[in-house]
Amino acid sequence: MTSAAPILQVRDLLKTFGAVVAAKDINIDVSKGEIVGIIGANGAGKTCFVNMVTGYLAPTAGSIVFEGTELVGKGPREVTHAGISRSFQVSQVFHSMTVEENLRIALAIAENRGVNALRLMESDALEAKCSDVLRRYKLEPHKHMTVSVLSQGIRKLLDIAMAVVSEPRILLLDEPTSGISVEEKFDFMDVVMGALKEDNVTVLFVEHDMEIVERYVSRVLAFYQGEIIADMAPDKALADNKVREFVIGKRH
Amino acid sequence: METFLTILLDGLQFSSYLFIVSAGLTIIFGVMKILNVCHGSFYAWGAYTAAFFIGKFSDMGLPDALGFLIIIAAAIVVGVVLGLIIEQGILKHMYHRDEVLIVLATFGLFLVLEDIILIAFGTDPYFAYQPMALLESVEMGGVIRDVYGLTLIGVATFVAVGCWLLLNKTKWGVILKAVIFDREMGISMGINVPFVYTLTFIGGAILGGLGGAYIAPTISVAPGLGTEVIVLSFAVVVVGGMGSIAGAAIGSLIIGLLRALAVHELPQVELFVVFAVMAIVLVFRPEGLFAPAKPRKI
Amino acid sequence: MTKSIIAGAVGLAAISAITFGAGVAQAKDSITIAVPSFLTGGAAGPFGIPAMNGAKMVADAINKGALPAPYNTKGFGGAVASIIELDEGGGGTKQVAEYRNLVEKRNVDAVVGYISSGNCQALAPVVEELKQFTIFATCGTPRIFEEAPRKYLFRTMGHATADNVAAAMYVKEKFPNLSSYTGINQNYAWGQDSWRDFDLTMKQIMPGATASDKFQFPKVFVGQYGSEISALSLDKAELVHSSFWGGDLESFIFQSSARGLFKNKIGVMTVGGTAAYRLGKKLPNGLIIGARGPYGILVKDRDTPLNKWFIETYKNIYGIYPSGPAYQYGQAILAAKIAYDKAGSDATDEQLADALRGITFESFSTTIEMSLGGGHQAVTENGYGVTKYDDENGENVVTDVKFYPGSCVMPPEGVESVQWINGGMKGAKC
Amino acid sequence: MLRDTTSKVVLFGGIAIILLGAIMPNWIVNQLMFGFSRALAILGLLVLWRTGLVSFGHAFYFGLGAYTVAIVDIQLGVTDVFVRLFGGAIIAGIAGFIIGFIMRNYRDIFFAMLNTAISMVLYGIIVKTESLGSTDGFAISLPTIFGIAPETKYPLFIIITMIAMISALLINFYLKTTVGRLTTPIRDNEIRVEYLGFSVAHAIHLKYTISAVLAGGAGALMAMSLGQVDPDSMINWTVSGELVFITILSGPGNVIAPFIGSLVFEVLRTYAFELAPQAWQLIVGATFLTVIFFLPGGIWSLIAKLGRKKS
Repeated sequence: MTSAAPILQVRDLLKTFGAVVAAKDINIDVSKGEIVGIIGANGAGKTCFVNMVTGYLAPTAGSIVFEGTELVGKGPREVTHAGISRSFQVSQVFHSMTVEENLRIALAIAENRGVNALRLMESDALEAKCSDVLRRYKLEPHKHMTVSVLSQGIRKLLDIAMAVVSEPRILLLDEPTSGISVEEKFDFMDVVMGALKEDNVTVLFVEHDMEIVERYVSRVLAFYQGEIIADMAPDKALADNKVREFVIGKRH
Repeated sequence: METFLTILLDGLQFSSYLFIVSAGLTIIFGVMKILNVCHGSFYAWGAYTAAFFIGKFSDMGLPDALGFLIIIAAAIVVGVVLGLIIEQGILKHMYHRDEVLIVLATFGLFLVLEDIILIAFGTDPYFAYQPMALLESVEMGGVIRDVYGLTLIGVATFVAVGCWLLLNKTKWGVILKAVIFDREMGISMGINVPFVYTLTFIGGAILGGLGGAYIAPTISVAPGLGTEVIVLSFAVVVVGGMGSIAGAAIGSLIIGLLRALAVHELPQVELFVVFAVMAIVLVFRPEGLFAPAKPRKI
Repeated sequence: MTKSIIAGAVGLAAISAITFGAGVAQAKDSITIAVPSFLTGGAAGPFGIPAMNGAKMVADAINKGALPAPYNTKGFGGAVASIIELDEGGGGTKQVAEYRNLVEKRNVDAVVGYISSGNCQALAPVVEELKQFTIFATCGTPRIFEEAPRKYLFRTMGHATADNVAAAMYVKEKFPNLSSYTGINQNYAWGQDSWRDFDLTMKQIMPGATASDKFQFPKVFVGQYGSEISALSLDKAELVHSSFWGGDLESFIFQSSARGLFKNKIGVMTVGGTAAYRLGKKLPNGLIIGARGPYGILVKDRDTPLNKWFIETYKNIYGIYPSGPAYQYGQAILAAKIAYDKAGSDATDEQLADALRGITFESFSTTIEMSLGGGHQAVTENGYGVTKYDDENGENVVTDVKFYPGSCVMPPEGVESVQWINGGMKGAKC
Repeated sequence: MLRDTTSKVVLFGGIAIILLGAIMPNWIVNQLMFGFSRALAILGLLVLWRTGLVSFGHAFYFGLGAYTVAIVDIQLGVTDVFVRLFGGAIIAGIAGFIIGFIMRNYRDIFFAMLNTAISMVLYGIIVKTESLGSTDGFAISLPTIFGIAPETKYPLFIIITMIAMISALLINFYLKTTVGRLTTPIRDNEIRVEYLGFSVAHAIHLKYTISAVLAGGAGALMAMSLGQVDPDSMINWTVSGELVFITILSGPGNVIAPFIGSLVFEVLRTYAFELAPQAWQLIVGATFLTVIFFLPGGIWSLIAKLGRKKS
């Protein structure tokens, strides 16, 4: 798995907020097709890492190379253009619009970059793509509903669906199952991971729920106090002493 | 030396005037995020009320010294009555709406209040020179100055120190600062935000009324005097940083002193001073010299 | 307050009646005259309202045939005039739009009024474009009839040049040894023209006196002159010229008299006349004031039947002496009557203009010769006096009143004001 | 581009108004010219407002357009209606583009107020400069059309109506493009828009520039139809307030709304002034408040309601 040339290379990443060190000595290689779970206690630096990779936060030092391009110094929009998308812990969608409208605008932006943004937005091709995404993410029943009235789970699905319409090569999911009930979480993840597999996307996701980690990921990164303390297969990681103590610890 | 002293006094006097009229505007903005266009109406109503009663009392043969009481009373009455009516009657029902709509509503109110002044007080100007005449004049630096004008500096200092003490030395100040920094946080801390809003608006209105009432004895109180004040106080607030009392003070001083300097040394450019300062600040620091801190919202 | 509400309601009703009636009245036993004046803003009290009062009083008397001879015939060419009151505030552009409405929508027969030079400047081309018989009553800029020949537009009083040339002459007479002078004027056409004409005339007739380089031009309607008064106090100049008017004038007089500015300096206020009746004891003694012509306090003692009628009637109705603007609007309405009497109540705008062009007539306080601008611009005498508070009667009076004939203070036909002054005022008959 | 109902209404309505103009009394033609001229600025404000941005200072661009006409007339003797119009629109557009670099970083009340501040600087400069006409402003000579000086206002009226039609059609089209649709999304969630790969700053900059061009064109047309410019009627903060008021009065629903709203305002002001010369501000102000409270969707929401009832 790690034999292929890495698609994402993170080197010596450092992020400090004044005296607080939020991330330190982060070195990761991610290969195409991997599904990586990022675990760690609250404040361990997981979301900070996601924010740095996706251009929301500028690292204090270090480099992030994606498909040979340096991402440090780029903003969210440029990172998206480079081919990395993300979802959010609290879904970031257009709450006063319907599900369908949300997807339509996301698709239109992905299709019409630059001057093309001055073309008519609606087209048959766009409608076709839109219904395809609605189908794959099982959003069809809700398509005419305004987002603000929908449940957290549907919003999260929409959030992820909007992130992938730009056909990214890497997708970062920030706690996809947070806010979703225990009964629904596997169904939810099945929909998401099934759809992502079709698109052949490399996925990194932050997760608290070890059941989810065990079931879906091929590799685990464990964060503790801004540093990576373990980078291994999930079965090993969950058995690892350090991981058990600092990450899972008192939870289980 | 004579010229220098005169410029300094002229500048301080004009700065004081600017500060008194802009303090209320910036307080209301800071706490409520409302650009209160009818601040000009508070000013005009303060001036009219004071001038009307100073004239009436003088006609009745009462001592002119009462004029100072009238000025304070006029500011408080105008602030409380108009402030309460406008905040409770109109603005309270709009806090869930767009801030800009609230600005527009205050603009509508401004137009209405302007014409109500005409209906209530008529078009004839009022004169309330008695307090100014009472304090007579002194010679300073080769120039005769009216003492009344100099007391303006005292009033402005009083207002500035009062605001500082209120904000920094009282429990109220803590509450206000919490609401200024983040309204939601204020609510979650259990602060009665609507009540804070009402009091703030009344407080700002009193300051607006005080500006007008205190200036009334030195001018001919005539219709339309509120329009000019909005422009000036807005300029001060933009230069100082919207919502900052310290900013309003510094903004007033910069504009006031520079203007006095221009009047004495280069009268041709006097007219540009306010706008030149404003333009420079806008280009280099669009948020003003003392922009209050803002919470991160993500 | 109730009274003003009732008055407002009655006025409203009257105006709506006029508005709806206007379209129907074809028989010309009645005409409508629009009278724009400042009804709101700082200029309303000292200027706009007295002006409107003067116009209404004279129109009313004409409708009743109550004016003294030779104007004791009833009506405007026999027709009864109704007055439409209009606010002049809001700037020239708004006035242009309103003027178009007056002419094209409300179909008024004549427009008589306007105080602000800015408004007159903006309206002059529109008057000609719409071919509407119009008389400017008060506004002062000389440019109106110097810029272009006018056909339908008239002005029944002298322009700013006369005010300031007369002021300089009066100063020369009273203070022949004056060594220096300065000024404070509003920063727009009126103030700038006034200062320019005064300054240029002084250079011509009193070359020994020098102008200060620190003359002040505050913005109009500011009302706060603390720094300016300090600067004027420190200035070595012996005389201060000002064309302030309305609320600004009164604020300036308050602030400067509290600071004793005119204890050491001579003050010349070209529009000071309006303040004389209003400020009473607050007006400093010894100010040189004008009234933009022979009006108001300057002609209080003129004993002609027309003037006596004007002062008495005005005092009866409004309780105070008429100031300059009342006279100026009154005489403009009178000019409209003369035109209508001559051309008939159903006359076209062209015929009305022909009737007024170039005539000479007796107005309430003076003789008006429509002799400049191709017979469209009036020439009148212009005068100044010195203020003095009369303790006995508790009112202000003016002493040392001196009038200069129109031909002495205004340029002859075809010569622009500035050129005329710079050329040494050739042809002036003093 | 012309297939939807709105475009058809604009097209046929515009032609009908042009034809009717030939037989309407002059004062109505005047009101239509003023209304349509001002409506262009409102159209621009509508583009901003849909994105949640309200500028309390667009009199800056309105005045810039008007004063451009005055200055090219007086300094260069340019009388051609199109040169003046495009001159005004382009100058305002360039200014809007430059100022847009500052404005695109601000939202809500700060956006509104910074615009006010900038408009006041221009107001202050013009009021205080004699060569720019000071408070008096300038009279503008009658425009010519391809070298011909028209006898009546009718040709100018046709041009204004056609410019209004073209602008309405273009904005109607723009609102259906991808960037034109970025209205509610920007209001709802800027972060998401950025992560979808669109620069919010660029989108707002474009909208701001469009609104500046339209306001400049509006000012230029207004100056020509009135024949006069002055700072109090063109640049003062009260003018900006009026523009925002008409925008709210019109409602954001449709590109036709600004034209209806402007005409309603024109009529309201004319009659308020006629009925109560001393209290017309009160009438206008009270109407402001009434609309804000009882008609939040503007006049267009009434029309839309009528339309729904019928169908």
